[in-house]
Amino acid sequence: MRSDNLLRRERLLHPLTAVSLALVILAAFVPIFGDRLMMNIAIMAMIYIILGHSWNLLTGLAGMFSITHALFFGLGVYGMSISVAKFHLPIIAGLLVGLLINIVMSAIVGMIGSKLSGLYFVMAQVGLSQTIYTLSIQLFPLTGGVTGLSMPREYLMDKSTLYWIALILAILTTLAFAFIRKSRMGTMFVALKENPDLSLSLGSNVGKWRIMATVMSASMASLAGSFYALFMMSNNPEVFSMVISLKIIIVVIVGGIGSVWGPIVGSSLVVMDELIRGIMPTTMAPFSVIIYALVLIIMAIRHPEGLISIGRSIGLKLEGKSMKKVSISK
Amino acid sequence: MFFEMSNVTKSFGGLVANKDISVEIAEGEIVGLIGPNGAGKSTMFKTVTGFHIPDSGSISFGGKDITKYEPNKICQVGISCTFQKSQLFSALTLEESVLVGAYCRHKRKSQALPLAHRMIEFVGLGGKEEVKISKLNMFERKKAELAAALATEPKLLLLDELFAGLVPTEVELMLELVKKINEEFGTALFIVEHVLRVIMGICTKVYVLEYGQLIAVGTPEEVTSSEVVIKAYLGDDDFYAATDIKS
Amino acid sequence: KDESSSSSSKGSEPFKISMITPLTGNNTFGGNEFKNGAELAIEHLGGEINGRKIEMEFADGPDQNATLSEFERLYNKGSRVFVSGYGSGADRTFATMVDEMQVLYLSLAWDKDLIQGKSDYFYRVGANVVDFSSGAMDQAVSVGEKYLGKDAKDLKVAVVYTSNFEHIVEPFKERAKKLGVKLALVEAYPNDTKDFVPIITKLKNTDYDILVPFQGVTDGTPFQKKMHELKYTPPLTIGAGIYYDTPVFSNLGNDITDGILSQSYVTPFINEEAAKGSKKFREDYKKKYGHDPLTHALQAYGIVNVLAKALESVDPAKWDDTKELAAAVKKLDIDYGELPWYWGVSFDKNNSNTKADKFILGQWNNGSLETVFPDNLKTKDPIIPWEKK
Amino acid sequence: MGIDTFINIILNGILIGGVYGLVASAFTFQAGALQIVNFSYGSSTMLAMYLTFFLIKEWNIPIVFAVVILFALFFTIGWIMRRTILNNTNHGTQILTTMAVELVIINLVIIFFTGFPRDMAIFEKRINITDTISVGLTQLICFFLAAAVLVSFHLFLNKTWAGMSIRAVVQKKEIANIMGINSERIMDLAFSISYLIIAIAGIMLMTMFQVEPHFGNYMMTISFLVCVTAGIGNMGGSFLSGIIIGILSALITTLLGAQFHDPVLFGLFVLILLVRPNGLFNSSKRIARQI
Amino acid sequence: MLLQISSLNVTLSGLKILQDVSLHINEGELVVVVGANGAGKSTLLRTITGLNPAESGSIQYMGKEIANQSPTTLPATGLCMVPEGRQLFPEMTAKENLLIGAYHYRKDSKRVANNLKKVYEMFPVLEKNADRIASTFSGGEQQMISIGRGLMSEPKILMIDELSLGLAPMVTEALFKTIKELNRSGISIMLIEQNARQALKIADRAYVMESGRIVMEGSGEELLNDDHVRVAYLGL
Ligand SMILES: Nc1ncnc2c1ncn2[C@@H]1O[C@H](COP(=O)(O)OP(=O)(O)OP(=O)(O)O)[C@@H](O)[C@H]1O
Ligand SMILES: Nc1ncnc2c1ncn2[C@@H]1O[C@H](COP(=O)(O)OP(=O)(O)OP(=O)(O)O)[C@@H](O)[C@H]1O
Ligand SMILES: [Mg+2]
Ligand SMILES: [Mg+2]
Repeated sequence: MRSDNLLRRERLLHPLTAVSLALVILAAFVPIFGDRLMMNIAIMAMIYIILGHSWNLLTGLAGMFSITHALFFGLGVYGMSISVAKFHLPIIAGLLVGLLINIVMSAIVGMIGSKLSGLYFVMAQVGLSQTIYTLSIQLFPLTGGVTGLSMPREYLMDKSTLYWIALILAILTTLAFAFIRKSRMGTMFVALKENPDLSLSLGSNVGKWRIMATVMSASMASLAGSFYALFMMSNNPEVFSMVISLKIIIVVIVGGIGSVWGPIVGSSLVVMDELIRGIMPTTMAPFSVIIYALVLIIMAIRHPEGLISIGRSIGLKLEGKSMKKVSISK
Repeated sequence: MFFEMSNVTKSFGGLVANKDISVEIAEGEIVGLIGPNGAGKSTMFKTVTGFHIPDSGSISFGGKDITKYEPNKICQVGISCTFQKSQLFSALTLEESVLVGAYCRHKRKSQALPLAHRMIEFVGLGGKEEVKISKLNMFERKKAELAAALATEPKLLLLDELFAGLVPTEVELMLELVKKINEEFGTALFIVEHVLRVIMGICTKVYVLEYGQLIAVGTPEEVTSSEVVIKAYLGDDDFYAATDIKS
Repeated sequence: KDESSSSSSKGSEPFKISMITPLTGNNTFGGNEFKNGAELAIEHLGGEINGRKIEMEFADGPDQNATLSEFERLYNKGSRVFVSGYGSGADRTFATMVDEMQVLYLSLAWDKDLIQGKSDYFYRVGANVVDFSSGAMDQAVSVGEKYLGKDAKDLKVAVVYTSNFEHIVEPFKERAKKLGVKLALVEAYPNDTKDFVPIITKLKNTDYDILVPFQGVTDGTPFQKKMHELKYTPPLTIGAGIYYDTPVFSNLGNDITDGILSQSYVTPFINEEAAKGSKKFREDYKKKYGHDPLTHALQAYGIVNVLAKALESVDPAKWDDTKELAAAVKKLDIDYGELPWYWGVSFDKNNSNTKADKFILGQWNNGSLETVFPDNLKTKDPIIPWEKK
Repeated sequence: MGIDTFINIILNGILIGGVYGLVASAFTFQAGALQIVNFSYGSSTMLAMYLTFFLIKEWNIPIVFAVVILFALFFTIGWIMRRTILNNTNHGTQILTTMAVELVIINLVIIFFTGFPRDMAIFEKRINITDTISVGLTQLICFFLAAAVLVSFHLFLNKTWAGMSIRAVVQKKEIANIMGINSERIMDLAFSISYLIIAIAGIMLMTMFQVEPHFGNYMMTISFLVCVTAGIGNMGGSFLSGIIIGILSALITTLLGAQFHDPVLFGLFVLILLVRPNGLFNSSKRIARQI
Repeated sequence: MLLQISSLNVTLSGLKILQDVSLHINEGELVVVVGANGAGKSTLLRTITGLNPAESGSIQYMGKEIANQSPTTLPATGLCMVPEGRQLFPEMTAKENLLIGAYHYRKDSKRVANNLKKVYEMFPVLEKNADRIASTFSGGEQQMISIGRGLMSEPKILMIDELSLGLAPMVTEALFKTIKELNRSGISIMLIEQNARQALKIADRAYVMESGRIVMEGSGEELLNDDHVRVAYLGL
């Protein structure tokens, strides 16, 4: 009976999740092929899915509140665009450079995160990210300052190619997240989030796992960033901005924190944002933001556990559990 | 010596919680630690498990000096513990919680999982693997804590008031379990307990702590009949001495 | 297929010019000026050219990806002609993709390296940053020579700027090096600096002839106010445009602003004869929107007028053929002063406007900005040093 | 550089630090004492500044009335916010809702007041101490106001029954309830009071700075910096750390150059935090391991 | 009758925790409730104080229905609970923790000081460390603070959940004596205790609770001699 149980659980991992996931995403976007705007929105949604998983890994699983997550994303963007636009390296090199910078950066953040907690950690991140943001502007010869750099025109990809790449990346990161969640790493992450002291006493090297979580998460975000550079064909200090960081957080929290489905469900917000902006007349632009904000508030009050809690309450049994509470104070 | 604390002192600000403590535990031995509230028992455990760094003195285990080890390192060399204030991963399932402990010895899930299941079975929670820890009642939680600690395959297990809050029948069940741990795995036990039934029932040696200092050591019988201990800890009422201990 | 279905009604439908500019988010202020300027341009054109109605279509682009997404939306809705909005961070993106999409794009972005090689559809109509900021250095040198009696080698210039403007200041510094001008102080401060006392103190302790601040509205005001409070007046200030030539600056009051020089990109406050329609623009703008126009508004007004010139030269029925329209833009040859923003239009092989290179030096005098240089645009002679007055 | 100059810079640093302290005081109170992470804090302050400007400058309402109106308004805003979107302890929800409120405030300001920067065009009076050394009057007032606000918050929290009950509610709501504390009422009240402080800060700031819809970002960063470096919830410490930040940033700008301001300042604080993980002024003893 | 509970049912997250529970406490009585872990004892207390909703049934305190009433009104009427697991305010000092107990008569500073003195007399450790943060106290000391806090509220009826949890034998002894004394001084007491033997010894009456139901009721003496109780709760 025991072994039977074991089998069942191991199987839960990939094939089922993978196939259903791919189907859901495909089904959701089948009608949009050929429509540039829809593909554009879908690509942005995919990017936020990737970023959402990345944030979810660090905050939802490992409990380290990442407030300036755009830092990792931005480094990915800069890694790609500087390598390609400035040094004429191939795309794959740009990807690796982005990853490398991110690994270094995230190791630093992780190290800080293993020493600090709560708002203190948040503060340290704000400091780091502010510094990087400033540098991205000041190192004008390298980064192109506020106006950024242009990727050479020959790297321009077709919208649908971009769409497929984004889709594949989103599926891959979703699988990666699902896999990590079930693996040793995931268990250790959640354990250290739930009770770091107990984890320590059970032999888990909490400091190491924190760094590990940050590095894994940053690598995912880096991927999204490098892709974004190809999508936008340029870089821009905007990518480090709080707006993006907050949007990532909103996407996951609205979706459902700690769950594989959270970012996927939450990315519907990106779509909603686009739709509201599209429907409202331009003269009402500020109103559309207000509407968006009000929807968020109602969401947060009505479904504090995220949208997937609605799914659950109407009987959908989604894999994964939402972890009700994010705590950023000690 | 298997486990040895020599002249350990730990103070908080002006308060000396442990003063010049020396303790020895042999392999497979069951040792008790009693003393009034605030005597410094939990402090001593936290020092051993690396949550406090002693001001002076040293701790050695299996011939290694572990005084300055981090808690996780201490767990890896084979000392595990349960805490006085129940510590749990409330969002995890029972299985995952115990897995955390099991991962201390095994890096692969395929190896850790059977170990975790064995321990869950061992403490008698078989069938509840998928239950969230927060849904367990107190007795079950205590067993879950024990299972997680056991999954790290300790050679020395520290139990801080594991029996507190259990009714006598449950105390007996838990006692059986603890005995079984010692017998089956050969784990040495170091037990802090106010429930004297436990101390009398299984310990071969008891240390008594008062105001941070060791005031007595000996067999349970010796200790409980000692004047000093009665005065400091048991009280002169014959209540405990009479019924509990004999049973 | 989109085109074939609508081809029957071509020529009769209103022609849409699209602009994506921040109407929410951080740059709302400049974005709205842009919108107003373009709107007014259409109004002044009477809403039609050669009998076909023209309309502006605006979209909100608070950030890079929203701008891109709005672009795609408008494209979907049939927009094929775009003028860039304020600070459009997405112009680099468009520069790479409009050729493939056959969208005519008139940009005001001023990054020097914006255009990557030859393009048929992407045009930079405004100035580029290198011209602008080395221009500012040149102005400083000529003021130095003419009024301070110092030639470039003896001139000492102090620069303060937010690090946001690094890309503008860089060519300025290079130019200084080339001309042998000594930079006595170069101070870049973070964007959200609110405490200027240390920087002003530094200025006080520096020996220099001309202060060139590169400042925006958020830091320029506190900076000038603080200087005033500390009773410190630099020997001579030449603001490098951006904010020093806006009406907001004059709100600080005459005792602060009077005497300060400012280089402008384009400005409506010039000799009316020199640039046709600049006065009308200025006055109507104020009437319509309640405040004096900022440079931003004039830029948007100008670029729509440039497009209008191209439209005039093409049969309205063929406007929807962007290829033809693009060719007409390319052929444009407009002299300085023919448009309200004074600049002319003539594109080089990379579609960069070669006639957007004349910059204007103004001086604040009793709360209004008088153009003092170049001579053909000037409304007043400069008073240097101001005390001479 | 002369000694006068140096003294001037330090003095200015201290006073502007006081302003930082005032800006951060209500945030510290909210985050530390009430355990509410308010991401709309900056924009609320910005709103207070705009309202000050419009009440006094545009609508010409006498200052006393304007202040009363502002106070009433902000007290109500605080009350409503606490009642509707902040009556939970889940930080995730709090972050989400307050960020949304920030969006609402900013865009309402744009709709009603346009994005145009506003400035009271009041010039700071300088008080000359010697010929070469002087301090700004508003800055001085802010300095003392900040000290007063923070000290009274501190005393309020630690020496009054109300303060004690707030702390009790924040730490264990249920138990506070069975001890007879009406936790909702007291939290509402405390939060609304913190909004009064925001109104005060808004008025003071408006006399010194120009405001535009995104001015709040800066407030937020400063508040964060001050609150965290002092140790969350440490009121007295906030004032000191505001001053330290003021002095440090003046020194960095003067001695190293403004372009190093952000990297050095933030780098320094990351380092400080690593050495003192609970803030500059929180003794680590307070934060004992709960195990 | 001071407290009268009749046919109380409680359901939490879909689980029936209490079923048809009826019990009462007379003025000046010391009533003990024993039961295994998970029997529902704590839930009973939490329901009385209004922390858990009652599904059906009634709870009458001094003739007034208090089921589902807001907990905040209770201390002033003299109903006080010492919760399970100490539940101190971890970052407040020992003294502040005690003072919170006096919240409902905080204006009467003499009364507060007086009661504080009494508690300090009972637990001298607390006076010595009055200004230390509660979370740094040892387990037993925390229990003392918790009980002290309850006493500070001058209860007419004091409900204590797991009185002796983690207390050293001598302290437990002393505490039982104190409880008895308090009871003699006129406070009615409802005690939940794992140490059934001692509790029953001092009890006027006692209830036995099993899986959410009251299964037995009688005087302390009776239950001490009951076979079922002896086996299940006394470990004999
Ligand atoms: N972090 C700390 N800071 C200050 N004092 C502390 C700290 N931890 C423990 N103490 C004090 O040290 C003494 C010993 O505490 P400890 O928890 O070891 O007692 P204990 O013997 O386990 O008591 P109990 O049986 O009540 O659990 C107590 O007086 C306690 O208040
Ligand atoms: N909020 C809740 N939701 C669901 N079940 C609950 C809840 N609270 C308690 N329970 C369950 O109700 C049962 C009774 O719990 P209670 O704490 O009242 O028992 P108890 O008799 O006090 O036991 P103990 O000796 O462990 O304190 C337990 O099985 C517990 O798991
Ligand atoms: Mg203890
Ligand atoms: Mg209980």
